Amino acid sequence: MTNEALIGLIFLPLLGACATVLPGRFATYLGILSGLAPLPLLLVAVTLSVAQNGPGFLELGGWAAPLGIRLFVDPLAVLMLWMVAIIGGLAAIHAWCDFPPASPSGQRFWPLWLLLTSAMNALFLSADLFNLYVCLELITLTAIPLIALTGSKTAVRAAMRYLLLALLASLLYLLGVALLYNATGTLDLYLMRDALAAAPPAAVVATLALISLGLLLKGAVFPLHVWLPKAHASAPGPVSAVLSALVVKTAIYLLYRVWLWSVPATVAAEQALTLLAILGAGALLYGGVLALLQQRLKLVIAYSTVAQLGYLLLILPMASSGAWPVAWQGGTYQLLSHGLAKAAMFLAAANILHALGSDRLSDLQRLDQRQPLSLFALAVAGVSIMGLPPSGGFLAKWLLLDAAFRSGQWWLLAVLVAGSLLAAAYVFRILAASLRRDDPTEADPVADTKAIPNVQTACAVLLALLALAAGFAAAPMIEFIGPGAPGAWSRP
Amino acid sequence: MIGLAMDCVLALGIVFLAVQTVRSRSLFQAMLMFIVFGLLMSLSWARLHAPDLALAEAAIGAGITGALLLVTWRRLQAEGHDPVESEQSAPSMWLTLPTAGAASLLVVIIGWVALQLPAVPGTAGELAWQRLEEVGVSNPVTGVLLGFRAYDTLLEMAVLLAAWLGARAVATEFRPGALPGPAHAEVPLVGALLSLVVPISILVAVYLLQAGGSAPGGAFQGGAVLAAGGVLLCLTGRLEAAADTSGLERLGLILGLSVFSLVGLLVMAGGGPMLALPGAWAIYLVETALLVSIALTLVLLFAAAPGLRRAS
Amino acid sequence: MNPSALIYLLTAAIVFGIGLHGLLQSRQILRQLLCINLMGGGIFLLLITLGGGADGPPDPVPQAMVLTGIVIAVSATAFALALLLRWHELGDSTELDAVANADANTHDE
Amino acid sequence: MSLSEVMASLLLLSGCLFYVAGTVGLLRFPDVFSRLHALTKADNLGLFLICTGLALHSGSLRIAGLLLIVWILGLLAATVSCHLIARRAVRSGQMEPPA
Repeated sequence: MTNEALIGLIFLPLLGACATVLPGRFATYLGILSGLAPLPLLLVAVTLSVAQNGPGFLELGGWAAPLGIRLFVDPLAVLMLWMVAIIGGLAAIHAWCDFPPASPSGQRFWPLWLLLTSAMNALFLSADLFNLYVCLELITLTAIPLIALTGSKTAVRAAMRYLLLALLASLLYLLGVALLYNATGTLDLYLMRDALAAAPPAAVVATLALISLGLLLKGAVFPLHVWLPKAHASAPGPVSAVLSALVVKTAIYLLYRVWLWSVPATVAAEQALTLLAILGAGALLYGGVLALLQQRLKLVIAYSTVAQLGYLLLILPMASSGAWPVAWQGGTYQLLSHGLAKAAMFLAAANILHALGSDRLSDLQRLDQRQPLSLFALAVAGVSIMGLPPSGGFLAKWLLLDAAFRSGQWWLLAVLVAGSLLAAAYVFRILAASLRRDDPTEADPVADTKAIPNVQTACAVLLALLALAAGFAAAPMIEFIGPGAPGAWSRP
Repeated sequence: MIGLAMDCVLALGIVFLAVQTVRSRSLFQAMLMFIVFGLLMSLSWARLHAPDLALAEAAIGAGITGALLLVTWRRLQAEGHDPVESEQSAPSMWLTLPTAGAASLLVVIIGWVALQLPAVPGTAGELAWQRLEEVGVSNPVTGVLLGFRAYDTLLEMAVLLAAWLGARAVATEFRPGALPGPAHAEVPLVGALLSLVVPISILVAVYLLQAGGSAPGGAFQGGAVLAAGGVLLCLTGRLEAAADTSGLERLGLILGLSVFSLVGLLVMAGGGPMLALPGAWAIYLVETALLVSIALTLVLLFAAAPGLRRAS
Repeated sequence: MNPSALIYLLTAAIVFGIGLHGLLQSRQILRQLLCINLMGGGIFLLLITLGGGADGPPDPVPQAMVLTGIVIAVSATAFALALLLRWHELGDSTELDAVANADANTHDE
Repeated sequence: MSLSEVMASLLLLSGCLFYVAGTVGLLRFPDVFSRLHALTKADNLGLFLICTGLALHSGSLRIAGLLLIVWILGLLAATVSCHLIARRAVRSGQMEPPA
């Protein structure tokens, strides 16, 4: 049953995309509904199976690795798949209003959206390095047209730059994969550790550096983040949400898989992980400062993504320490809570932009009267981004602090605290701008506000509440996520 | 000895053309250099015992990519793109030296790593040779593409579909001048050539498709050759841009992806593993669907129009 | 490794480097696309050279990978060209430094 | 080395010679028309010689037939494209006034 569910997660959106290309309204509605609606149901089956039987492989075509391609499902993959289903699903409902399926804009939007969903599911499940390259390219070639859909100059410019850098990143990744295949004779992520342990370490590190460079570029990790803010800020709301919450995380996810699952624990690798964490620290501080300097709401949120991605790399140097299980839980919790909160913020920002006609911070005054629920969503999601209790973000940051404390990595502690302070500063800056009332001459600020469909508001609020609720459902989730990367990094 | 000399000449030619692509002042010249680069690459695939790739590179890498580049160039010019802009001023030394340095460093690293990492025995490729019979075809590349790594090929079709969807999504409203126009339509020689070449392209596509099981060829090479015939028809005004994608075209675009997926799912429904194509007939069925989709997608991408129709 | 495989290996690395150099220093999008395709060509050549380096029959797995890669490259190029046309219609030049400068002072929406 | 192999080698060499001549013409001649003249004439003959040489070398009738098709198609493509280029050149006024 699980196997069918796994296949369904990839192939239902794929076939749904095919159906939406076909003429006729019926095919379009059928494609969208059959491509997205069953995903949570399938995930329940997968989750139960993983909880009971542990991680598992599925050999496609019946060909065992290294000959064929395998799918691999473990708690981390399940977590990511749930994020695709929930965040992608709510963003899709939000998008339904702006891109009605039968309209010309909907005709352009939905096939790409479904293919993107399918590609992300495929990426989170794939265990094959070259197959992952194909998935990455599919994500690139579906996400970028979605950015450019608005057709504004800024959007097209951002899309063009994103495209060139994403193609460069894929090529660096592919180069690394080519060299790895030569060294190990396999493309399977989970089969190459022994072969890599036997190969000359310096060459292996150089190869991994190429792969990581490509992934860091795709994941917009400081200092390779330059393409992200404009691209994420100029995309349509639901697309921004999915880009920030999911698409950039695909690269981070692959970094985890490569470094924690496939690379043998050698000294050089440990130094490499520290280097990655330093980049993460840079992202946290630099992204935070830049978020503080932005004048537009969506750009603040986009720079906040640059910063928050930093947390995900900070856990890496603890991989060989005794604090690893805690650090891993913190990292995965950060993946989840940031995804939910960031998607909520982008959807709320899209609503505000739509209602007010502008998302400049200076135009946000009296937002509590004009868009109270969107502001509520922003604030609740902001609580999670800042890491205040009782949100999911608080739990993630608390676990990270705990892990840094236990492993004695004092510099990490300092960076974590500084990052949270910066996050608090930029979130409060948004809130302060929205609550200002410095224009008493304006008679009725609510009058020039356009109405937003209730569904769109509800999507943003729901995501924000989920980010908050993640803090309450901690115990079962942490138990499910487990220690991560089994056996990859045995303690010395 | 002669072979080695030929390899040297080819390698030098490839490097020279790559340098020219980067360095030549005129963008148009750079494009031409790149197209010739593709042709020489195709020769080097043949030298490296990869005839499937030689065919694919010549048809797709040099042929279709070249046509796409040239037609885009022409569209840019038609819209008043200033030719002066296409001249690239020599970049400053401060930009050139660091990038050249970084690039050469990377070259050294690649070369060094490739020589350092030992080729290990027991690779996926060796296994593929051993178990090729189980797929039902004798061309190992087709065996890998449609057998062992069929999932890659399937997602690759999704990438091709995404490229068309993306190109359609970013295109502005339908422009009647989207095609280069029937500039040569009235030349009698062209008509005569077309009536000969288009049927031959169909013939060659079908030949490549059926040969793919045992000899170099397959859906991708065949699809590209068929697309070349379509490109010719567009160039000569036999096909013109339509304002909308017809139902048949939509079906053709998704045919490869959906037939491939459905066959895979049917196998799974019958109790087998997902995507295990049951024998050579299934491979040919899937490849035929792939060929149609590839050819149609490439022609529509070239036309940069929602659809095509016969010229009135 | 036999001498001709060595020659192509070097060619592959050099072509990749040339493409990277061109990508980084060029300011025209169309030329950057060409450079990306050059880099791709270099990687494909590397894959095949490494796979065929031994004296046995050529390794079909890298060949299949390269074939997939070629199709992906043409897909990406086609989409990039469509995006380029769109960009041009919006009244921008095909130079990328226009992007870099505009980023600093753009306020349009 | 048998007679047919010697013949094949000679044919291939002379074919290459024609290609070299055509290329030199392309590079050295002054205008579009004389370049086309050099290119199409010399290359078509060169292609013919090389195809014949290869057919002799292979000694198989099937391959000879395929090479014949290659030559004919090459001939056709060269003819038409030469015609189109020349036509375009005439239209755009590149024709030198007769001296």
